[in-house]
Amino acid sequence: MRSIKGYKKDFLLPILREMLLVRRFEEKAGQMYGLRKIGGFCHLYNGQEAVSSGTAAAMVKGVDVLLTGYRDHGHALTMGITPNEVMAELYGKVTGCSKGKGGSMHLFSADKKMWGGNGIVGGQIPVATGSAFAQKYLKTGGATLCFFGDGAIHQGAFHESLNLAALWKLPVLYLCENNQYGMGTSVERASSVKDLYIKGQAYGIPSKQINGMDVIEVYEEVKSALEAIKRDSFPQFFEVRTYRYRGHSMSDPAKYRTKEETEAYLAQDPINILKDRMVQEKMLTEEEFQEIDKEVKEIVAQSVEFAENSPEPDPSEITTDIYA
Amino acid sequence: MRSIKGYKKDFLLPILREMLLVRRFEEKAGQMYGLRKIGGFCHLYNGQEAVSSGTAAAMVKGVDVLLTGYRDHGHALTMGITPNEVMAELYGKVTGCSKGKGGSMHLFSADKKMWGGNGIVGGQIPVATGSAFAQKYLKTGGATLCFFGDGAIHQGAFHESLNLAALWKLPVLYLCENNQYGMGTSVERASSVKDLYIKGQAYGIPSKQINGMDVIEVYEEVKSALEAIKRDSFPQFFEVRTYRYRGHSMSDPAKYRTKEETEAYLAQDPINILKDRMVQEKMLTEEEFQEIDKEVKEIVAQSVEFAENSPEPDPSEITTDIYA
Amino acid sequence: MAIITMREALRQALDEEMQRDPTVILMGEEVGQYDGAYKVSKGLLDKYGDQRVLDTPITELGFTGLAVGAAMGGLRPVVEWMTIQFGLLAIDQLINNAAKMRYMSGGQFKIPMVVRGPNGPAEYLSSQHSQSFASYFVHVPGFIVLAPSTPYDAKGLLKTAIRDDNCVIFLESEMSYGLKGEVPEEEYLIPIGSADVKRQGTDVTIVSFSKPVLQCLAAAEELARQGISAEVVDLRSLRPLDEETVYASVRKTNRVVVVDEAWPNAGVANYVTSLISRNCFDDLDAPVEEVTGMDVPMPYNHTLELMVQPSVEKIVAAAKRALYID
Amino acid sequence: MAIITMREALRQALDEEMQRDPTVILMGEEVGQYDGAYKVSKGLLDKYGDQRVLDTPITELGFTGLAVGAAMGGLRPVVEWMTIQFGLLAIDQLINNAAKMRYMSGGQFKIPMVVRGPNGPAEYLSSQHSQSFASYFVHVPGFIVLAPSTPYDAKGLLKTAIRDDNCVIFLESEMSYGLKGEVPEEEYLIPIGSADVKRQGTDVTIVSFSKPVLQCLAAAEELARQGISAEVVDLRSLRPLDEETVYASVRKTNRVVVVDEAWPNAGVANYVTSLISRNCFDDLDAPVEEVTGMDVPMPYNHTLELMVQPSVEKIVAAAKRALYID
Ligand SMILES: Cc1ncc(C[n+]2csc(CCOP(=O)(O)OP(=O)(O)O)c2C)c(N)n1
Ligand SMILES: Cc1ncc(C[n+]2csc(CCOP(=O)(O)OP(=O)(O)O)c2C)c(N)n1
Ligand SMILES: [Mg+2]
Ligand SMILES: [Mg+2]
Repeated sequence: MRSIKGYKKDFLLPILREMLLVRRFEEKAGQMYGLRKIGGFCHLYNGQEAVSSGTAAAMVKGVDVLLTGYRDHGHALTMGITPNEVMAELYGKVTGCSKGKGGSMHLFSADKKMWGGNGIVGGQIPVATGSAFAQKYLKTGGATLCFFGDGAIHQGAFHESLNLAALWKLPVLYLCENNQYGMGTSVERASSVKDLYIKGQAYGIPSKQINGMDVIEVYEEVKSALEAIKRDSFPQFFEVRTYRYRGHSMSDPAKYRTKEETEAYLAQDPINILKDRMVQEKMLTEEEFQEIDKEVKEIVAQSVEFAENSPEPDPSEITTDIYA
Repeated sequence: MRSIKGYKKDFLLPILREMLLVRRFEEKAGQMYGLRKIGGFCHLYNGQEAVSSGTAAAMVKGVDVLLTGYRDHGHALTMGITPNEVMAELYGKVTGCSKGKGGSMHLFSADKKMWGGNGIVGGQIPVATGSAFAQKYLKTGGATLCFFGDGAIHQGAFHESLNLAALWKLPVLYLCENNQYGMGTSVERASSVKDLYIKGQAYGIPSKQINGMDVIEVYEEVKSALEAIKRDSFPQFFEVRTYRYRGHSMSDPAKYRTKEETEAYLAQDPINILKDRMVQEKMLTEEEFQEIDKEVKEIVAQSVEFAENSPEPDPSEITTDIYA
Repeated sequence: MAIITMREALRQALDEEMQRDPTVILMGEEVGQYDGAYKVSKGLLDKYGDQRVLDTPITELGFTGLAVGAAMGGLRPVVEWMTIQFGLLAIDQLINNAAKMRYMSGGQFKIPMVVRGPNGPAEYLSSQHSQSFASYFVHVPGFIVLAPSTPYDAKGLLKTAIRDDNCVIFLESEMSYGLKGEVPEEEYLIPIGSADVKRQGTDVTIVSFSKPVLQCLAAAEELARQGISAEVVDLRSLRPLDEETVYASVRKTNRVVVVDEAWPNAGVANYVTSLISRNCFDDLDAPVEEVTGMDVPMPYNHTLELMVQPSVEKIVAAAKRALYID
Repeated sequence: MAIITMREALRQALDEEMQRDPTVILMGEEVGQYDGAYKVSKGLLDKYGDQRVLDTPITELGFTGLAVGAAMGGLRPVVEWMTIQFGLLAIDQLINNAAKMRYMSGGQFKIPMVVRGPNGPAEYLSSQHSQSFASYFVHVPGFIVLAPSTPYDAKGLLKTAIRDDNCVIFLESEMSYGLKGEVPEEEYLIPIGSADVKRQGTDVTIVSFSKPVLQCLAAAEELARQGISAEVVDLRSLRPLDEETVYASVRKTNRVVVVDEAWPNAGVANYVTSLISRNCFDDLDAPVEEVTGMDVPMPYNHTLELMVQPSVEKIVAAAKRALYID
């Protein structure tokens, strides 16, 4: 665990609050799914909050671009899409961030440089590589962050993209969120090697494994990687070790793993870790935390209300947004 | 260069002769192409003969399976398809090894376990992996040899296959014939790493680089690899360094490389190397070699005659061989 | 006869064929420990072990190509694509290897394999997960393409497909896995290339395949209530297609509606319309009507996504247009 | 007007648009140092440098997806697939990302890119290299699909395609790169979605696109010699398709032949036949005739491969069948 000593409360508290917001948002989304207010595939992010919040804190907002897979609620929120817009999108309402056309797997904001949300495992990896290409070509000064799962790393798209990114020296950070499972398949059953970060070496790309349960480690590593990536215009690759508390999607009871395993991860919950250390360092009291939690729960409750009260898209929306 | 000391003339002479046959065959094919007897894409193997002959000598005939790309004349001949059948196939005659339906890029013999000839760069890699799967499942005792070029290694098919082969412990030897160019693109312009063999490490697959101009090295390395692969039922990966003397296909003047580079490789010609050493070791005289060359040229000339005199496929062939 | 679900019918077909022939294997994402994303392969890993029921990494191109090689090598792989749309990543291996290896080799190889999985729209999944690609496979010589609508057809056809020596594309439907129907206890096979008249009628022919057949039958009910007798032809096999059964119906009714949940342009509906228009020119008393998915990506919003798809109402209206009613 | 080849017309279009707009880039296998496998991009690397003309590794999925991202990021990539058939490896990136990103994001992105390369049969290449996949792109909403037959059309359409804000699939033909035709010196653009009547006639309409249009024109010549006046409609744009121009011709001639070098089932020919049969039902005096590639993989033997494809003779015969002659 990285020390938080060098950091001010001003910096840490918003991160803690944001992780809590993501957690409460996902809990609520799961609840609304149970009530059949939301349908289809819904992949919750519980447990992985340190990854999106640590990353977001290290990015230059409005400049750096982010792409991920279908497990995108956390990233959408930390990239600055409001809980109202995300919840409305899950409801399929026209006030959603994708006008109700994309849904859970396709949360977009061009302004905030959140490029989705992709439902094809590994499909975002070449696209992210192209984003970095455009950033370099247009000299935007930005870099692209490309997230994908431990299951996605075996797709040809990963291999083809990393070779291109290294060959053309593109400013892109690939991050494999290794939450140990791709649906019901553990990493050992899908991968011929245990440590996924070594795959970057086959392309001459600097690669490392980081602890995705520690938001400070994620923040520090992503920050310094982004600096190097922009300075040298060369890609890097991170394997980020994390865990999802819930099943793969709402229909998955996650019978393929043991209670002990899940509990071991719950014991290193990213929110608790940061909270405990802030309390220890006297930056936070239990009461303050409860206050924040209340606040955050209120925001989430309001997002449900917003979604419920928002209109459905007009039927004319069916035929718009196909061609520019 | 490996020593030939431990080998008998009986063993070496057929290899020398075979390499010469492939060379003369390709020269003749090129000539007939120039005379418009053969059309389409025609990818000659000149310069790479040690790879196919060294490999073929190490294989168990009728048991081990071989697949390669479209540059397949050399492999077809060393796998035992007769020059007549190969030449007739290039002519599109019904006496060809694929009945005139496959042509230069698709030379097949189910009996000889030559599974082609594939025109999609990298397309044979998953198929070869499946061949190895069947060999293991059916306990044939065989292994599969999968050849592809330095250009093909970047395709997703390579990456996905190696992970599967290692994960499922399949008896397959992947061989990248690194002839330095994929069409007009040199390895450095297509690959972010110089040494291609390191790519095997990303899958935990034993990998090495070998000299493809030395038929003895190819033979010894493939032989011991095949033994290990069959014994342990686990894949291996070779980067075989070689060179093609001719352009990519008949229409390519190969302007992208220097005369000096080509000459440096010609100076280590695989046929000359073996011949010179056999002469040195008093296993061969210049006259004997000339005699063999004459013989081989005669065989090749006959294959042209055979092809010329063979009938075209009947129009009814258009609709056969689609469904079993 | 037992009443079972489509899911169970498919499972029985797999089970019986794996039992019968030890060279039949099943591979795909989550087919083993997880029992299949849609539970079609439930219990098969336990019964046949992990050499015959193989959970694959998420590498559609790789494992589909692997199956082609395994088929050439003497096995009968059944490949499950979690959905047919993910198979777009693997389509090169099927088109360029599975469908052509026999031809290019002058008949030296056969490729006895089945690729199966759900095709077409499900619910609330937006644009990447709700697409129907039947036409991509129907287009290519070398494939056999089957698309059953009932548990009975599904079981009989899947068993035939597994025994067939060619590459069979077997299109299922996510929304139909729970569909129930009668399936006999005793073994039966349904031949490839035979359409089935699911309902007899005299006034108008409704041709379809896969899930929309159910809507066609419901539409026929509604039409009957309005005094119109509709015949429903379930193609079941799209390649080869049973032209004779279709034409016989058209010759009887002289009016046709073709229903396909895919996009309208260059899809299977156009194929069927083209066949009928060219081969039953003198029999048609009205233009063929097509009811297809709209020419748009699938929206996530559920109201919109239903509007995009064929419906009983749309089929009824099309039938009436074909009859020049209203 | 200058007489130039198709290859040169395409090169000029690329050159002019790269000159005009610095965000236009060209990428693909061998497009740079090698001047393109078919020399379409000759000299462009020298002129625009290796940041704008990029030789890619042989990774169709990777660089096509990369182009999608670059287009989202503000560039206008032109991707060359060495042939459209190699693009099967990349089709997921086009279908699931390029064609849908705008819709799934509620209109937040545009994807201004062009994917171009030769489609359809060449010579002596056997089954994997001689296929026509136009229907795969025509099927999918989100794409624009263009397929010119002359240097004039090729240049004007490619320039329009590069300026368009959508993903345009631009189908060329290996056998036509050397084809010569008139092309004006001054700049011109051809709008998307407009068919061109390449020859006026009154007795029968022949509809086609891409390379076979030349065979249709030769067939029209032959028919003229036999006293039959054929009108040749070159679709040029397959998505959107200029239905009005087609229907106007059909209303005039009442007889139609559709020509497409692709396989017959679920191809573009079926699409056109279906449109005409449904929308010109009362105008047709005979069934629509289709002349397509045979329903077989392409054989290598040259005599056979020619027999498999549309020919002037086959088109003439079809036109006469449509006229009930013989
Ligand atoms: C190409 C493709 N194949 C299969 C699927 C079905 N699928 C959706 S998510 C998933 C598992 C992915 O696991 P991982 O990459 O580890 O991401 P995680 O869900 O753990 O975040 C699968 C197989 C898909 N969406 N796309
Ligand atoms: C998927 C695909 N993309 C592109 C091509 C066109 N092509 C044929 S051979 C070739 C170069 C391959 O080079 P390499 O793998 O090094 O093999 P070599 O020709 O050197 O033996 C290319 C680009 C193809 N046949 N298939
Ligand atoms: Mg995972
Ligand atoms: Mg090479």
